[in-house]
Amino acid sequence: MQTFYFAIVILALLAIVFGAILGFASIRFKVVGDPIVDQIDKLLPQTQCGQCGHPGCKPYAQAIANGEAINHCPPGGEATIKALADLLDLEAIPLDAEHGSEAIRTIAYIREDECIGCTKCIQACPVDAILGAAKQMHTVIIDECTGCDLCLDPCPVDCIDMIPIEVTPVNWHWQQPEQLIATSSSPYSHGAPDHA
Amino acid sequence: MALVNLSSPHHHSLNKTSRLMVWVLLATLPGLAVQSYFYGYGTLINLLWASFLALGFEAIVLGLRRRPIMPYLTDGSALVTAFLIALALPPFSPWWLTLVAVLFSIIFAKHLYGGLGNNPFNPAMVGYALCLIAFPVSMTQWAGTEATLTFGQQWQWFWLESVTGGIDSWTRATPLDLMRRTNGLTLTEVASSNPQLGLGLVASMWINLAYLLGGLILLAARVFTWHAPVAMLAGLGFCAGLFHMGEPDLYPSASQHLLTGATMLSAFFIVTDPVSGATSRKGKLVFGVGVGILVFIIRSFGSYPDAFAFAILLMNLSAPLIDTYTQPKAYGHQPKKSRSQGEE
Amino acid sequence: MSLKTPTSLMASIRAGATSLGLFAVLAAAAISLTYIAGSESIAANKAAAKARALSAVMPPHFYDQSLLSAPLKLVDYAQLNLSPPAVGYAAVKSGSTQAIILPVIAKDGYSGDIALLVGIDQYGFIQGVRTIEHKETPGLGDKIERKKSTWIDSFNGRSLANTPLSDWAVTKDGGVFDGFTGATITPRAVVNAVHQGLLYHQRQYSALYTTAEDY
Amino acid sequence: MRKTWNFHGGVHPLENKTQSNQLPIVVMPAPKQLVLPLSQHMGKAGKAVVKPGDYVFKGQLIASAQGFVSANIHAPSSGYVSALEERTLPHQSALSGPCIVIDTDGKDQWGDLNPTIDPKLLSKSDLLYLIQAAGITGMGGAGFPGAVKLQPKSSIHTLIINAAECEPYITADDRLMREYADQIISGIQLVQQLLDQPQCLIGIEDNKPEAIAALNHALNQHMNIEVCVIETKYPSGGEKQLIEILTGQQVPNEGIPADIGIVCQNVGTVKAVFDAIVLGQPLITRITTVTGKAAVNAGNYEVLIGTKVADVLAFAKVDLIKTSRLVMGGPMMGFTIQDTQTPIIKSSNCILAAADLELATVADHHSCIRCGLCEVACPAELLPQQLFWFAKAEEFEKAQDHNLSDCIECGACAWVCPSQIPLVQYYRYAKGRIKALNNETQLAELSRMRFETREQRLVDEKSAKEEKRKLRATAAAAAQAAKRAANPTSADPIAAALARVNKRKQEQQTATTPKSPEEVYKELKTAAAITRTKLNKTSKALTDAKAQDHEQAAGLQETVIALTTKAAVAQAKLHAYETKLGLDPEKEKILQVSVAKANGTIRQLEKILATAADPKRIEADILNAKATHEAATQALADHQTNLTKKPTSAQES
Amino acid sequence: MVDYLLILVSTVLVNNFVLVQFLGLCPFMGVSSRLETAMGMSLATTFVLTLASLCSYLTYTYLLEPFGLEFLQTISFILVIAFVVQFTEMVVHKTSPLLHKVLGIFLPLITTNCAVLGVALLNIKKANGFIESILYGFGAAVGFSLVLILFAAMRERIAVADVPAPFKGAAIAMISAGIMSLAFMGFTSLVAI
Amino acid sequence: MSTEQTKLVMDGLWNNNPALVQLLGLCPLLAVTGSVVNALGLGFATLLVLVGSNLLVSLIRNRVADDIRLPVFVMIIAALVTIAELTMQALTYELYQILGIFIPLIVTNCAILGRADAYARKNPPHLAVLDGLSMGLGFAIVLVLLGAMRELLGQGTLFADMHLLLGPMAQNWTLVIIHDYRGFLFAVLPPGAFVGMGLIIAAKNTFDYYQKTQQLKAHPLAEAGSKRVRVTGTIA
Ligand SMILES: Cc1cc2nc3c(=O)[nH]c(=O)nc-3n(C[C@H](O)[C@H](O)[C@H](O)COP(=O)(O)O)c2cc1C
Ligand SMILES: Cc1cc2nc3c(=O)[nH]c(=O)nc-3n(C[C@H](O)[C@H](O)[C@H](O)COP(=O)(O)O)c2cc1C
Ligand SMILES: Cc1cc2nc3c(=O)[nH]c(=O)nc-3n(C[C@H](O)[C@H](O)[C@H](O)COP(=O)(O)O)c2cc1C
Ligand SMILES: Cc1cc2nc3c(=O)[nH]c(=O)nc-3n(C[C@H](O)[C@H](O)[C@H](O)CO)c2cc1C
Ligand code: SF4
Ligand code: SF4
Ligand code: SF4
Ligand code: SF4
Ligand code: FES
Repeated sequence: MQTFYFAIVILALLAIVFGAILGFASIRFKVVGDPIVDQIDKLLPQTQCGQCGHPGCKPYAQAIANGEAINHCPPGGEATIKALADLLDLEAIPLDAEHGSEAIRTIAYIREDECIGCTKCIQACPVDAILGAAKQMHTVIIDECTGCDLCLDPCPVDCIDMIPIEVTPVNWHWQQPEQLIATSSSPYSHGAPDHA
Repeated sequence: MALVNLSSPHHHSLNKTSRLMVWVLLATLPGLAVQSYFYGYGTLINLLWASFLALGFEAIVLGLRRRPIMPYLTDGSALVTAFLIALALPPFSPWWLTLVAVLFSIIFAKHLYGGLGNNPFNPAMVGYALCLIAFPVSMTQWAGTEATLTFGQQWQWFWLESVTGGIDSWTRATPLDLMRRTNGLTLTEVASSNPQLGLGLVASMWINLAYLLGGLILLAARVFTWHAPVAMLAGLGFCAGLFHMGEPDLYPSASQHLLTGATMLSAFFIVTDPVSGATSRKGKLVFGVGVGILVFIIRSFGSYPDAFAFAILLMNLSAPLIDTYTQPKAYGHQPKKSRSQGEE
Repeated sequence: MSLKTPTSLMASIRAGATSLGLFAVLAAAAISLTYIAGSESIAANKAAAKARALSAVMPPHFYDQSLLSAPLKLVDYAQLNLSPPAVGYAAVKSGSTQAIILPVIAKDGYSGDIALLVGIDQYGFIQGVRTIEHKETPGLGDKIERKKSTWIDSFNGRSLANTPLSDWAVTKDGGVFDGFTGATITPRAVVNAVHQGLLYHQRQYSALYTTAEDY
Repeated sequence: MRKTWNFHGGVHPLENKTQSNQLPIVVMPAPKQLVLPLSQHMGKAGKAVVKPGDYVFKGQLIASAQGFVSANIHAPSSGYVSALEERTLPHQSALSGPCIVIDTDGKDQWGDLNPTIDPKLLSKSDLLYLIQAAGITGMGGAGFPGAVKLQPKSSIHTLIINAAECEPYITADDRLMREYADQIISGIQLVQQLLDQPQCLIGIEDNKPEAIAALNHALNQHMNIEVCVIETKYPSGGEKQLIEILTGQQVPNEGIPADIGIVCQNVGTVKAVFDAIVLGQPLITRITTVTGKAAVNAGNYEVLIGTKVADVLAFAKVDLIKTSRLVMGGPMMGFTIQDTQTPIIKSSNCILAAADLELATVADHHSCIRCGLCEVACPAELLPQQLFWFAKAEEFEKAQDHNLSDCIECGACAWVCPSQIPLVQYYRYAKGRIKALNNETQLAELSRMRFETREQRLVDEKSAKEEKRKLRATAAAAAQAAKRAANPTSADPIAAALARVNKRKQEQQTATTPKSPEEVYKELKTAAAITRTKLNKTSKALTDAKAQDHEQAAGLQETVIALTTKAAVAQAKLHAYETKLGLDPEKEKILQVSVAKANGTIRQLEKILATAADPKRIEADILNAKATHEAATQALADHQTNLTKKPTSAQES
Repeated sequence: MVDYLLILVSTVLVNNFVLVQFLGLCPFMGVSSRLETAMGMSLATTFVLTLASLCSYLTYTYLLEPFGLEFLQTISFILVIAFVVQFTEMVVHKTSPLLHKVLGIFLPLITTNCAVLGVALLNIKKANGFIESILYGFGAAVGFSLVLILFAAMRERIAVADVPAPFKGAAIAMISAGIMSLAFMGFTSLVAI
Repeated sequence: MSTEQTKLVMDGLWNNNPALVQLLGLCPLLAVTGSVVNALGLGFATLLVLVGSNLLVSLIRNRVADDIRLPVFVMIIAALVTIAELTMQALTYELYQILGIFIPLIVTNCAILGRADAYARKNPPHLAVLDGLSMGLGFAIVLVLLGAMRELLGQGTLFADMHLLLGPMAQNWTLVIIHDYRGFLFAVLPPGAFVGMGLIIAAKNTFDYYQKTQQLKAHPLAEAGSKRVRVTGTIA
């Protein structure tokens, strides 16, 4: 029976000392704020489209920090998933189709003759990229539009189009050679407009 | 005719991967010839069997992976793997041993990683090392050189592991075993006391010289750069020389290390495997020296007679890290030291 | 967690200490109760296991009381590569020691030590040898286990007298004991160790048998 | 002989130069039409200073430099400007960009030329002005504006003239040196004068003995100029490599040659400097090699800038049937063009019309075996194999760590690669993606800030409203109390309110006047759009509901049917009215989008202006954008005037 | 001195904790997809492992043994380890944000790294003395770090390889670890400890 | 069974299997799977501890402060393991000796603490126990599978020495599958354990992939974008 008491005393002693020190440390070394959320937020595309099921990117960042899966952001697509996986040391997983699919980036254009100036799109735009006043024609500031298409639905006359970003010699770049190789039977099948 | 849209350069040298592989295959021939001269037809039979298996497995896996078969089969890499396995296995290994080795090297070590170019480990060495630990008995079966069999006998042995009218003593200490348990004698002393062993020593010397010749041919054909093999030989030679100087009775000399076992085969045909080695020239130096040192350590203190398979696998697994830290200084970049001075 | 995290320093210390302490007490109590409840049967198990091992190297006709009841403190145990406490066992029949069981450790195995038990009767004949602990390669060196092969029985009946010194080796080295194909290091080590056991038995003969009388 | 150094790597492809360097340069007559892209150089595109319909003389300024790093463009021949429009650019993307199109009149009439009699008397700023005015850009590679390069921030001790012409096939510089050695030397002297007399080294590969002889012949011993013959090895003509060969120094990785006191110019460029200063001629022609087995008359041609490739090819008798690959530039670095209407620009030194099988065929590439041959060949001392793996796996960060940005895209690695991997394309892809990603990150950061500002604003607004509501409530309560206190026996308030409403209604009715056609049109349009939208939304809801088997589906079904009719009616009404007015809504839409775009640009620029380093430039841009906006608005207005006119007429009829 | 060296060689190479003894595999598989994180984990583990083997040695020798409480070793060791880890994490978090950035997320993971408890238990089993215990812990940690870092560098390379789909990720990582372990077999009985 | 419970069971056994998917508890998994009997013994012990710890943690889930929850959980697990260890010593001593250090190491089997912290801490006891049961079972199944694989390949037998665990009635359960088997040492040695595990994971992946394609064939339309929310305002 002596062993019994010894055991209890010794283990309790250890535990009490450790508990006390941890209790002390938890106050003395308290750290506020959670930098990881900001780090995650930095990697999200900031399209603020809500496709992830959260009202904006920051809330999703918070959710990821709390353990939500990292594959819920269609605008970010594979690239963002990979960046997040790297940051959090998780495995990169394919995009969750339930949240949408990765599409090319678009920009909103308002067909201004059809715009009735209802200002609904202005209220909808999360980044204030639409200009205009009540009963006046509205325009989208193309460089500020994130392409979230949140302004589409509220428009009562459907006068907003999402148009892919224009390719210019400045932003054009080569693709990976894979396409060339995939069609190995005919190597010359790559885009070839006819000539005179 | 429609005009194509292609990226520059529009010109190309005539170099091809398959050309490199063919060179390697050809360069093994002197070694193969000498090895067969001393040990009989075993290696040759093994080589044919291994080549057959390697191509077969490669085709099967490519089929399973839904890849075009012919372009990959003809790149020659599977044959190189098969050759090296066959050359490294003991001449008296039975059919199933080769099968296991080739199976694991082609399927596990090569294609599970994506095939040629993707494998981090040297396929031939994975197959070899795996057999070494799985079948240590069969893998140490080197007969004495006097025990060469006729082709028929060898053929029979290969399939049935028994031989009519053959010899009684199969396993014989190889020079490498002797190097480890000489009880204080130098190799030459051992050789002079036992003429058969002496013959073994001579055989291994000639075999190594033949592989050296093959290696020099490859070097001349610019199949690889000198860095890795020279570094390996230097690393091994240096360690051996150092210990030999300290205790000549316990440790054989550098030249004995360099001319026994699979030293030259590994230096010129295996350490040089581009895929699984370090990639930059600096990295190849580190890689080679590492292999050399490990070979010496395992040969001298470890429990395996020849160490090159393990040494190479160990360095294979270090290669990515080596690559991370041996980037050459690019054009126009300051050397590290002066850069930090510049910051001050 | 519904529990509010305490905010003041003392409260936090107190909370930490008490809850951790509380759980410690409970845990310690549970463990030690189990320990106390089971300690007897554990001890019995241990003893039984040991007895089983001992009896494997000693035929029953050499003893009539439990082998465990006659432990021997061995002197000069370094010869057997043992470390303290080095204990052998006597097989006592009708009050007199008939045979001795020696623990021997072979240091030169393939990987790590090989622990053996060697049973030797008073005339120097080996009655049994068993490997009780080893790290030899499964499939190769592990044939020294009785479970895997009967090789270990080849010692039975050997003595220094009926087997000359040169025969205490594996066949490959010119002795009488088989080596396993491709793994001679292990049997070599075992043969040596058993031989050492016999030599020890011979050298310490008087000490072994007189001390045993005391029990 | 001067000591030379070696640079790391390099390759020795077949030279193939004799195809084109045997005959003297042939001057090609002016073609019917010239196409001059506004951006032929590195930096900002020029701005057209002519309008369609204008007559231009040869050598007349037609587009002026915009900002510091930019270049003037001159009319290469006389004729009428026929258009200012988008044409295919000589660019790998084969996209089009703004160009000035001149229909030549065949007179080739020079405008005013201002030759300098004694250039020695010119000051540095005069020289610079002349070079800038002549629109000289580098003729050896990137097409960097010459005037910019020639006003370095640090002092220059060495001027290097790049005469290496290391690319296979190309012989334009070779022929140029053989035939214009004196002009080249004079040009060099002018540049030396401009740069405070640095020593000059002409780097030339030893495969051009005639050119070396010609230069040496033209050299006067006392000049501070030296011809340095170097080993033939690709890419010794790369600026950085040539500098290392001739001086043993390396250009710092993020720097330019001027940082180590060196300026490097192509021989063609110095010849252009000579022409500009001594003859007063702007840069309007260049020597272009036409070669390849498909070219019957392979050789060097002096062509006007802006000549279409098709014309050049026809002049050199290129058999287009024989070739499937037209390369502008050399086989190692040139890019393919797919449209022979593409013009020659200032930096187009070669057109390679290769017969099939003359150049490397596109084989299936194998995977990289890390053989390291590429590393041995890389003049930038990179690890091309690592860059390849990273580019392929889209590990862009690591690619950058391995100095992807230092890759000069010379193609040496791809040339040697036994697996025949199109390495350079991988690098270009990676570089492009990195640029795009950086861009996106910046944009994302901006969006985030704007989003946060907006959220904050909403919160503020809400609290302000709340505040106001409270204030109003208290005020109202107080007023009520006061009112009640003041006038306890007021008339029935409800009756009063009713009366007010009635009155307003009456007023409205009386005020109703017939609506203008625009108003009617707009109303109809809105009605149609709203019904259409409603219909769309409901049918979408319906499909959703159906998919989920909701009971609502039935109800929705009815609504949809009803809406469909409604929408059809509204659309029909609208359409009827449109036909009545004779409108073209499509065109209007396009116009309006362009107005919106211009609007956006202006706003954006104004934003930049606030923080810009050089406000002047941006102000200019803004003016520009405003002009565009105005034009667009005008176009729209014109269109709409049509609209207002037409309805009136419609009403009349 | 030679003995100490042999302990190190033995724990790092011959009886490598991860590849031969099968301890600490979860972090080995879990935090090895990137080199940087692997380095962070290595540092953290080395620190904690050494400290934990020291603390558990003290606990055992001065608290448990004198009172015959050997049966409490598991629970008291794990208590010690959990405490050391948590405390270190808190202190580092507060005092050195930089270090926390490097080690932060790994520290809590270490509690469940069985290498730590394994070292403590093996120390007792092998009856290691004070210095030997520390060295043993340190050597184990270095061995862990070595293979973790090598493995991480290798996995980065495998990540860009054309691995057949079913083997992507964990499966090929396991097989690579197998080949690594095969390579480490080469060290067998280099030293007999 | 409610959906929550079905999900728990499916997760533990397959979808989120601690060994195959979470890659937890690998050390015992690889170390003691040389034969079926070892695997079964350890699997059983782990299962018991997992259920016990989940139950206890769930019972006290509202009574522990966050800062010290890990030490407390660890202590609970350690106590359970020690008790199991002592019990095993008392009941199946030989098996205990074979499993050796890996019995106390169940404490650090990440799967156990992982489940305690991730699930039991937040859920009522009956669910926590079910979770522990399915996770433990999932773990044990993989353990036995790997054990069988390695025993078969390595020695050509199955169920050798089962009597150590199940008593004398299992004396003769040993199945010699391949007679005169040469033995494939590789399977028994550490590298074989890793490779075997890799193969099992790959097999699972293949199966999952197959199932997914089947599912896609059956229901081709996985509603895309169905989880979207509106960030700003509502649609009028
Ligand atoms: C994986 C492996 C395990 C081995 N295990 C043992 C062993 O347990 N016992 C042993 O004596 N030799 C072992 N060996 C040693 C070799 O079989 C060695 O070559 C052999 O013992 C040499 O002796 P022999 O040829 O004289 O029999 C092992 C070798 C390998 C490759
Ligand atoms: C982005 C960029 C900026 C440059 N800025 C300068 C500059 O400020 N001053 C200068 O003299 N040269 C400048 N250069 C010119 C280079 O020094 C070099 O002469 C030019 O890129 C020609 O290169 P070449 O090798 O590719 O065709 C610049 C080049 C580039 C690509
Ligand atoms: C790989 C490579 C090869 C080049 N080869 C030549 C060459 O042979 N001749 C040449 O004048 N410029 C060559 N250039 C361009 C030069 O680097 C550099 O741009 C030019 O000499 C600068 O002179 P510029 O500004 O007068 O054109 C090459 C560039 C690169 C990247
Ligand atoms: C110089 C050279 C050495 C080679 N050495 C080996 C080798 O040691 N083992 C091997 O399996 N393949 C070798 N190969 C073939 C090929 O690289 C190998 O199969 C790849 O590792 C498979 O991806 C070699 C090829 C070359 C060109
Ligand atoms: S889906 Fe992506 S872009 Fe859209 S709100 Fe969520 S995180 Fe932001
Ligand atoms: S304009 Fe429309 S698409 Fe663009 S950001 Fe605003 S709401 Fe999104
Ligand atoms: S030359 Fe080609 S195959 Fe060789 S390392 Fe470079 S990229 Fe790889
Ligand atoms: S293209 Fe880039 S990587 Fe390749 S050789 Fe040239 S500089 Fe090096
Ligand atoms: S079980 Fe060993 S670390 Fe997880």
